[in-house]
This record gives sequence, C-alpha cells and structure tokens, in this order.
Amino acid sequence: MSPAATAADAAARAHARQVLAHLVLVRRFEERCAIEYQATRIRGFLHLYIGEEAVAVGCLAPLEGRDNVIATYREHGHALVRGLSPASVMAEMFGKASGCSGGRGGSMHLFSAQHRFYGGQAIVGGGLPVAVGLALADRMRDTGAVTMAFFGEGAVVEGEFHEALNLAALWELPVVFVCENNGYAMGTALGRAHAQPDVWRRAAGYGVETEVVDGMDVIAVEAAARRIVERVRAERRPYLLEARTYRFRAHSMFDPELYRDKAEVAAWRERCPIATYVARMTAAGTLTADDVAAIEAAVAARVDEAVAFAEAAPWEPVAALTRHVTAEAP
Amino acid sequence: MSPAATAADAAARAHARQVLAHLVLVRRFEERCAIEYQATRIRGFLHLYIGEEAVAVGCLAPLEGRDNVIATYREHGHALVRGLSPASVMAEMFGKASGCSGGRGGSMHLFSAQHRFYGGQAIVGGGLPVAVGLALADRMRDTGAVTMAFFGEGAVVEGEFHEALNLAALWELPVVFVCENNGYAMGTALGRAHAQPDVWRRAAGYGVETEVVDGMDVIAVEAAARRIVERVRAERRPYLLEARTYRFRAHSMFDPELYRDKAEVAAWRERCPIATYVARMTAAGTLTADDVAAIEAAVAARVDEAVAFAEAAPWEPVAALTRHVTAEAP
Amino acid sequence: MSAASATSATTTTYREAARQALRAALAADPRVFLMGEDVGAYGGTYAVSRGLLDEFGPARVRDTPLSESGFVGAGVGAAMNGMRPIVEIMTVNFALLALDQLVNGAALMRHMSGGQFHVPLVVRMATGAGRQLAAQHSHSLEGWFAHVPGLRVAAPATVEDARWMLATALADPDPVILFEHVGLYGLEGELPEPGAPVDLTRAAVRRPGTDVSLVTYGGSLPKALRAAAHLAETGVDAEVVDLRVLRPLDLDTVVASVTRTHRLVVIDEMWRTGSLAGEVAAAVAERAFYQLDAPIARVCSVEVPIPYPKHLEDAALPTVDAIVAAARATLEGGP
Amino acid sequence: MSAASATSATTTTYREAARQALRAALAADPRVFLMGEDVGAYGGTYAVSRGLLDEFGPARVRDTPLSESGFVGAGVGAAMNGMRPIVEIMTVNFALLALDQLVNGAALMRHMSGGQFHVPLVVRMATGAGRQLAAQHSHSLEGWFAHVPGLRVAAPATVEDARWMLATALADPDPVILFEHVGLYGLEGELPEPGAPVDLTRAAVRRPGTDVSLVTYGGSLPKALRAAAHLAETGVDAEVVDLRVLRPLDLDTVVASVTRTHRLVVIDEMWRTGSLAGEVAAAVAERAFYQLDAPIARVCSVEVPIPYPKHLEDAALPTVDAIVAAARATLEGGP
Ligand SMILES: Cc1ncc(C[n+]2csc(CCOP(=O)(O)OP(=O)(O)O)c2C)c(N)n1
Ligand SMILES: Cc1ncc(C[n+]2csc(CCOP(=O)(O)OP(=O)(O)O)c2C)c(N)n1
Ligand SMILES: [Mg+2]
Ligand SMILES: [Mg+2]
Repeated sequence: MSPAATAADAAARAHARQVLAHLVLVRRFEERCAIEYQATRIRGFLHLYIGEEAVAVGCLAPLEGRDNVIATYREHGHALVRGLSPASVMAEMFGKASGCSGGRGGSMHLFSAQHRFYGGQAIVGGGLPVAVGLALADRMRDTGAVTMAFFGEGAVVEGEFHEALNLAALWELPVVFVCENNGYAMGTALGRAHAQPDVWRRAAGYGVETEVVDGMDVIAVEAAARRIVERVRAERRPYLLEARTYRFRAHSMFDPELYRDKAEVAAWRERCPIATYVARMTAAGTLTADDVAAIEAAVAARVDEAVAFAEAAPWEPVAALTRHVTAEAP
Repeated sequence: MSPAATAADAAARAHARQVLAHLVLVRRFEERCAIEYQATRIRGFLHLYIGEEAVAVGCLAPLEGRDNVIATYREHGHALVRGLSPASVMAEMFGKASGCSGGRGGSMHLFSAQHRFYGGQAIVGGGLPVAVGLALADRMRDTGAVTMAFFGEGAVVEGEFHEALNLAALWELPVVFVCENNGYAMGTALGRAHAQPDVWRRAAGYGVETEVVDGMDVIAVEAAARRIVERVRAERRPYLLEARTYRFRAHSMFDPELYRDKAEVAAWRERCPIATYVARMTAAGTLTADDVAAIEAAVAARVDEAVAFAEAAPWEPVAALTRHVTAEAP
Repeated sequence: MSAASATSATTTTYREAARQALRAALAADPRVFLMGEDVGAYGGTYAVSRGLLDEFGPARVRDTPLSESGFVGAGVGAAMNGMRPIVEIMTVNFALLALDQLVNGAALMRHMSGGQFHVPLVVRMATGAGRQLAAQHSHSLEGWFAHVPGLRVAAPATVEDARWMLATALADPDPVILFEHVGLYGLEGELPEPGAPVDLTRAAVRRPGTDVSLVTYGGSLPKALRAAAHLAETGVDAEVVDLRVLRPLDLDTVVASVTRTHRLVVIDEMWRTGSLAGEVAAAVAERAFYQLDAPIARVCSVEVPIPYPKHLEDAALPTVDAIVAAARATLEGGP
Repeated sequence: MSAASATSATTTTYREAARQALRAALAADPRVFLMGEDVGAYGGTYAVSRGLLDEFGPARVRDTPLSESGFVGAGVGAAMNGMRPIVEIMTVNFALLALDQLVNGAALMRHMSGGQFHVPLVVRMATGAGRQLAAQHSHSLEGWFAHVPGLRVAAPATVEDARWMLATALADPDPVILFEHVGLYGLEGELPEPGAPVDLTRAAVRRPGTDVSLVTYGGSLPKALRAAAHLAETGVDAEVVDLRVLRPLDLDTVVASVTRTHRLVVIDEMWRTGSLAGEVAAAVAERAFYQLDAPIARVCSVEVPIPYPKHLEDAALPTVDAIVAAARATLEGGP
C-alpha cells in the first residue's frame, strides 16, 4: 500500500472507532439510565433514543464548534455526541446541581452554552421556530455557522413545522432540519396522523431541498449530513433531511406499548445500527474485535464514572429555589 | 332554434342574470358601505371585497342549503351571495339589533344559522380548523353536506392552514378550501411572505387535490367550483381551489396603501370581474343592455332599502349587554 | 350532590371514574365522541381512555395528529354542527398551542353570532405539577381559562366528580373546560351507586369547620384536607371548600364559609401573582370585607418555573405545612 | 423619572414617541432589529414604524409572514444567539397564537438551562378595546403575561414612557413584553428633552392625592386622571398611580399610596374575574389590610365579549363615571 493509502486507511480506522465510540456511548449510557430510573434516581419523563443512535451520530459529525444544535426531549444522544460530558448529563438526570442544566431541567432539558446546545425542548415542534431564530442571528451577522434542528415525525404535523420551514426558506437561513422519523408519535403510527406519509414530500411545498436516508445506517447518515451541511453553509438555504429510523424501547417509562406488535419491534431490532455497523466494519477490516472490545470497555468505564459523579454531586440548596428566573442583580 | 335549444338558452340567460345580479349586489352594497363608513354610521374595521366578487359568486353557486360556509373578516360578499338579506347585513354593519348577528359582530362577524353561514372569523386562519370540524360532523352523520371555507393567501402561512389541511385529508372530510389569493396580506406581497409562491403547490404535501383558477373570471370560477363540489360531495375528500384575484381597494379603511403602486392597481382594475362579464355576456347575446340596466336598478333599490332598514332598525338596549355570553336560563 | 340518593358505594380510582364517565357518555349519545392525541391506540397518556377504542371504534375514539390548534378547532366546528365532542388536550401545557381556538373561537362564537350559534364542546385536560416533569410540563393555568366569558371551567377533585361532572358538562350548551390534576388520577375514593350528574354551578364544603376557611380546587384539595386534619390535632377546626367550578365562581358558598369562620386561606397551584387564588381573595375582600378578622392568605406556587429535582419541586408547590402555617397565621395575627 | 433632568420639552404623540424609540434603538445598536407583520412596507398597523423600512432596510425592519408562533419563536432564537430583536405582535389578540413560544420558550429558557442561556427579547403589542373592533380584536390579556415568571411586562401609558421604556427593555437581559393600548397612539403629551431610559421597576404617582388611590395602567390611565379631575370638583382629592410595570408589580408604591389614602380603586380593562386588578386588590389586602378603611373596589370590563356597537362597547368598558362612582363608594361606605 502506498503511504497515502495507508494514511487514508488509518484515518478511516480512526474515524470508525470514533463513530463506534459515539454509538456505543449513547447506547450504554441510556441503558444505564433505564436502570437508574428503575432505581428511582432518575424521575419524571425519560425518553430513550435506543435504536436511533445512528441519526445523531451521523448528523452531528460534520458540525463545527460555531454551529448550533437544538433537539427535543429525546436528546441524550445528541447531547453526548455534541460533546457534553456523560457525567454532566447523568448528573442532570439525577437532578444535581452539577448537571449540565444545573439540575433544573432533567432528562428533557439538557443544555450547554459551551457546546451551543440549545436544549432539550419538550414541546413538540417548539424548537423549530427557535432554530429559525438561531440561524437568523447567524445570517444577519454573517458568521458562517449553521443550525441543526432535530425533531420527530410527530412534529411535522404541528403548525410550527410549517411556519418554521416557510420562514427558513423565505429568509434563506442556514438550518438543517433533521426529521427523525421513527414511525410513531407516542402510540400514533405515522399513517394514522399524516395524510401524506412521506415527510420529505412536504419540503417541496416550501421550495426546500430534501433527502431521505436510512437512519439505521450511520455511514449513509453521515454521508448525507456532510453533503447537506456543506451546501447549507455555502448556499445559506435550509435543507430537510428525513432519517427513517425506529425506537426499540417504549416512548417513555410509562408506555405499555399497546399500539405496535412485538414482531415489528423485533424486525427493526435486527437492523440495530450498532450491530450492523460493527459487522460491516469488521468484515471490511476497518475495525477489529479488539477495537470493539476496547470501545465497550472504555464506554463502560465512562458510564460508571458518570453515575458515580452524579451520585456524589451536590443537590442545589432549597434556598436557591428562585435562581435563574431572571438575571441576578449584578 | 329547437325548443330544447331555446329552453337551454333561456336557462343560460336566466343564470347570467342571476350571476350578474350577485356580482352587482356585492359591488354596490360595498360601495355604499364605504360611503356609510365615511358618514360614521359604520365603524371599526371595514374590509371591502371589491374586485374579488367573482370568487364568492362563482364558488357559492353549486352549494345547497345543507352545506356549510365559513369565511373571514372580508365576507360581505359571501354572506350576500349565500342569501343573507342586504338589510340584515347592513343593519349588522350599523350595529343594530336587527343585524344578522344581532349587531354584536359588525362587519367582521356576519353569521346566519339559517344559511349555515358560520362567520365572519377575524383571526387569520382561525376558521380553517373550524371548517374541518363542521365537515367532520357531516362525515360522522353521513349527511352528504360539504363545507366551503374561504381564506386569503395570507392564511396559508399560518400553522392552522397546515394542521387543517392535514386533518381534512387524513380523515377524508368534505371540505372545499378556497384560497382567495389577492396577492397581499395587508401590505405584505405574497412573495415577501411565502417561500414558494404557488399556493396550489402546497396541497400536494397533504395529498390534497388542487386547481388554480382565474378569480377575475366568474365563469371559470363557477365551472371549477361545480366540478370540485361535486367531487368533494361524492368522494368525501378535501380539495383546494386557488383563485387568483385582486382587491381594488385598500385593505381596510385605515390603509394608506404605501406598499403597491397605482399602476398595478390600475392594471388589475382593467380586469374588473363585473365589466368583463358584462362585456362577454352582452357580446354573446346572453345578456342585453336592458338586463344590465334592470339589474343595476334593482340592486340600487335593494341597497337603498338596506340602508333605510339599517337606519330605522333599533339599537339593542344597554340593559341587554350581557346577553349571548352563555345560554340563557330557560 | 348525588350522594344523598346513594344506595351503596364502591371504592374506585379517579382514573377509573373518569373512564367510566367517558364510557357512559359514549354509550348514551351517538353525537358524543372523544378526540385527542393518543386517546385511542395508546390508551390515553394517563391511561384514562384505555379500552375505549376497542369498545367504540376509531371514529368515536379518535386519535389525532399532533395538531392542538387543528383538532381543538375541529371540536369547535363539530360542536357547532350538531355533535357533542369531548376533546382531550393531553396537558394544559400544550393547550397554549390551542388557546386561539378556545378563546377566540369556542368562547366567542355565541356572542359574535348574536346567539345563533353555540358550541357544546367539552375539553378535558390534565394540569399541574408534582411529577418532576420540569418547567414545560408542569403548568397550572386554570385561572387563565376562568378569565374568559363564554367558557365554563371546572375541576373535578374527587372520584365522584371525576365520574359525574362530564355528563353535566356535555349537557351544557356552551363550552366547558375540565381540568384533571395529574396528581389525582391514582386517588381512591367512594363512588356512590347509583350516581347522577352533578350540579356544575356550586362549590362544595368538603369538610365543615368553624375557625378558618381553606378554599381550593383540583389537585390542592387533598393537601387542604390533610392540612385541616393537622390543624384539628391542635384544636383548629378548619372548613375546606372545594371550588369545583372555576368559572363562574360560586362566591356565595365561599362568602358563606367566610361569614362563618372570618378567616380565609386560598390554596392554588398557580404562581401566586395572577393566580386564581388572587381572584378569590379579591372577590371576598370586595364582598365580605367586614367579615374578615385577618388578612386573607394565599398559598400558591413560588414564582419560579417548576424545577425538575424533587426537593426543589416540592419547595415550589403548595404544601400541607404551608397551608397549616398560613391558617395559623390568620388566627394569630391582629391589628 | 428623567423629567427631572429635562432642560426643555416638546409636545408630541404617543405614536411618534414610540417611533422615535424604535428609530433610536435601531440606530444605536446593530444587534437590534424590528420584526413583525406589516412593520415594514405597510408602515405598521398603527403607523408606529412608518418610515423605518426606508431608513434601516428590510433586514432590520423585517416584515414577517402571518406566522405568529414562527416569528416570535424566531425572535427567541435570535435573542439567544446574540441579537436584540424587537418583535411586534400586531395585537394581543393574535398573541394567543404565539403563547407557547412566549411562555414555554422565552420565559423558561433561562431557568431550564440553569442560567446558561437568556433571552434578551422585546415583544411589543397593541392591546385593548374602544375602537369598535368587536370580540376577536378587543382583548386585554396583560394579566396573563404578568402571571409568568421569567417575563418582565410593562405598559407605557404616557408619551414619555412610550419614548423611553424601549431602551430599558432592550437593556434587560430577559424577555420584556410591552403593551401599547390602541387608544393611546393618538395621545399628545410632553416629551422632556433630553430624555433618558426610564426605570422599569417602579410604578409612578401621576397625580398626588390624599383621599383615595386610583391604581391603573395603560389605556385606563387617562380615564383615571379624568376621574380624578371630576372628583376634585366635588372636593375629593384622588391619587392616581400608574403601575407601569405589570410584572414584577411595584407593590411598594401602591401600598405607600394606600397607606396615605386608606382607600383603593383598581381600574383595569381586563374582564373583572381574573383581572390584573384582582391581583393588585389581593396583594394590597394581604399587605395593607389594616390600612384599608373600605373594601377595595375594582372597575373592570363587564364579563362579556366586547360587542361591536359603540353604546354597548362603552357600557362594557371601564368609564370615567364608573371610576368616579367607585371612588365615591369607598368614601361613603362603612361597616
Ligand atoms: C405540543 C405537544 N403536544 C404533545 C406532547 C406530548 N408528547 C411528547 S412526545 C410526543 C410524541 C412525539 O412524537 P415524535 O415527534 O414523532 O417524536 P418521538 O417521540 O417519536 O421521538 C407527544 C405527543 C408534547 N410534548 N408537546
Ligand atoms: C392571526 C392574525 N394575525 C394578524 C391579523 C391582522 N390581519 C387582518 S387581515 C390580515 C391580512 C390577511 O391577508 P389574507 O389572508 O391574504 O387575506 P386578505 O385580507 O387579503 O383577504 C392581517 C395581517 C389577524 N386578523 N389575525
Ligand atoms: Mg416519532
Ligand atoms: Mg390576501
């Protein structure tokens, strides 16, 4: 092999390890969240992203530090991949003062100014107009940053989707709208809520370009995201990416899953984004069994550390209850 | 000429007189409203439909008594064509107790239960979900009635348009959505508010069939409406009709019209739906100059009567102020 | 109260009672249908409507898209055109997206049309905090709705009201908003049999007393009752009034209570400023000023978006201790 | 008050003062932009922003589509990302469509993020009735906004406040809602020169008096002042307090006034039940109960959707006569 080929190869291997590390981190972190929920150390609503990891991992790959990210209540994965520390996220879920939102937000409201991570927005569709505004600010100042907004297919039938897409297209704003189409909004299957089942087809109504991608295939997602982010950054126009995916778990911890059958879930589980990625990469020789084991071990340690950190972290004193309502007097 | 041809001819002539009578009634009625506004007998907002008459006249032609109509604050024309008496509408504008809404509503809130005329809705887009519900009630009871909803192109960018279209299509409801595209929402030209300028193109995003019609041509509008109403009634699916039209007057009585130039207005005025209809029908021999004169005279008399009625009509006593908030105790 | 005519009673939950109410309404009148997000296949977010889809089918137990404004408006239209829709807004937090249809639509239609149209719509929604759902999922905005002429607003706080208010609401020719506090669904209580539709105009004295009136509604009623029990241990006999109907307020019952006790504490999970408790306090101060032997006290939520952690959430919400303390203060203070 | 330092004054209208405020804000800070329906080409529904499009161009005087939720949310996002947007919602009636973005978005963001993000957004909107615009265009919902922690709410009622509140609002790191009553745009008044940003924390005594406090804000201030003038003719010396800031309420100023006069009338164009006037009454009854020599009176709108005809609209709204009568009643009544 030529030195260039070898270098490219090494880069590919490093990249694959990085991708897998992200996928595994999100998965193991959330599996642990479910356990901590049972142990009542996490409370409130807890929405797991398990099964959908390839979307966040692939989409966030091309983003830079100056770019903005906004997501929903199912955002642990996005936060972790964006770089929030597992410790700060776990502490947030525990409601501790060291959490990434000071413990105020919990699972549905992860935030990080440092990472330009704008939440953790728990009103379906609510983050979309905000994403338009984030991008508007960049457009007006010509920063070259893009804004990436994640939302479920359930949000597509909210009026805010419509208003946000029109505004972004009208004002030529650099927003990447990523629809995580997992087929269900709580218990409502897409076909029972959308008159027209292809989300991507909606985009034409706004003159917005669009692409559909297999959301279980992190390679495909990343490739699409790279193309799109580059174009959005250069052309300053919005773009809609529909990623077809599936959540393997219940909607939240309260959901008895009366609305879908086990066979359907099992069939999608066969397409696990992690297992298929590992299989493909090991078959190609890009990853080795040792790589995988090392990543699993490292992630396990990080998750343990995160839990330990969260456990040890302090509670905010009740005396501080009314902080963060408005600015504190200087 | 054969007797059949003669009969058809007579019917065509009668129909043309009827169409012209509606067009002229709406026009003259509103011209009088403008005068009464100057005379301060009409107050509040007054939105004239002048220039757009062909849309209401053509669209409402195929409707039956069991059908429902819902419109906006620019609804004098729709109310009159639907059969509300000019007297009751004028009395409403005067705020008199004999008005079609008991004087409570004024120009923006004409209602008539008898005519299944559901307003007179002054929140842009607000009538669209209501239209869905009207049709849902008919669908659930299988009445065979259709609901016709009028709205401006400005409403198309409201979230409620999006939600209503999806619901109507999803539930296969008999709604005819009539977009009266007059190119402006107050002072905002369509192209400055819509990322994608063709309203009809939006419909595809919901799997809704659509048609565009020249809203200045009452014959074309009526023909389209007849086709569409028939299909909607038979197939129980919504349909979107985009009628391209223009308002000759200011948005309301307060509008200095800074946003469009006189030449544009003049060019559209050339296409006056009444003048062009008269020219066409008289050229074809379907209407005579006498017909036109007779209609104008009859309308003038009706408008005078309406004003006289409104003037003479009683004010509601102040003691009745709190009526019509909730049902009166039996 | 229908309890008077009861011949027996069963113990059940608020959730089950609410489900029975829905089932009975759907069975009784073909014009009635239930519509909202996840009321069908999912079984209802709070499991209230579980089983009803199978029983009544998808036309009458109608799952909606995530379109709060759209389907609430559809409820308005269907009600105007002869149906009797029960629209479920999953929680009051999402009702913010449908306020235009409720305020500019449902509430105004009768008036704008000079009495020609009316909107016999029932809207149910969950409300309140206490389950660590954090800032966007913990609102209590009942007072906003109670401000709007044209709406009737009620809050069932007992198993019996959960069972029977719906029928009265459906019989009302005008829009009725029913608030179900999320903390109540698990509540157990007696359901007298046979029951009957309850009066939707009257507040109810849930515990008679002579020393101080604790006036509240919805999710705070159990807290007020517990506070009254605590107070009784130290010889203070508190009367507990459940407003039940938030619009129009039954001030007669409240004023009658204050006229007996001369002291008033109003408990409300809304933030203090602009709370419904403030309205009750203001109205009593207007109508029974000379009956008051102490300033009216309010126990409301602290003015902070509801925080996620349990200890902070608890500190933000009205507590039994705070009610007890407020009641004591009305008895101790003096000019 | 900046009037103290004034070296001269010009007479101008509230509308013109509001326009000057916008122009100055746009000129002073490149982060500031104005966005809303018809603020540009149309010149503003109430002609407040006329001329600004030409002066500052379409990026900074930005006409929006009819998408209240969309562009208010865009204001939230732009504010979070370094800009200082002034969003105009044409009237409070349409703000119902944007309440989710204001309440669940703007107001909560700082708290949910543990103080990391803040939303330096200013929202202006017209409010109120009196122009025969009927039920859907005549709301007064200031009290709803004043209920929400995380928002600051103010109502300029004088030409000077119309000119100077905006600068203070823009300097605030948190969202500020400014209500401009439609009846005030034509108001003429003195504008001291040079002016300066006003304090957005204090109510103002607009007319000192000793016999009764008339507390109000926004569009009702001129009515209260006229009522005070009438009362003066019969020897009653009324103090008129303009709340100015509706959240957080400056109760100290109100209580100080009541401590002087011992009588209180609160005037508010909201419907009586659940009005902001009720909150003021409740708060004063809590904090200054023993200062009150008569029940607090409220003069609010009658509980009816605002009717179109002039005589009915007038009858529905607070009037000078009603204020005078209420003030008299506080002086005449007694136990
Ligand atoms: C406006 C609004 N309505 C309802 C809800 C309750 N809710 C939370 S998540 C959810 C389903 C959303 O589905 P989707 O957008 O597809 O995202 P997913 O959960 O599948 O990731 C619903 C109905 C909400 N949070 N906000
Ligand atoms: C939700 C809402 N926003 C703003 C307004 C103020 N407004 C009244 S009419 C109008 C323009 C509507 O334009 P369009 O829908 O095209 O109808 P047209 O007036 O042209 O018939 C506006 C902005 C309103 N009534 N409702
Ligand atoms: Mg989904
Ligand atoms: Mg238009």
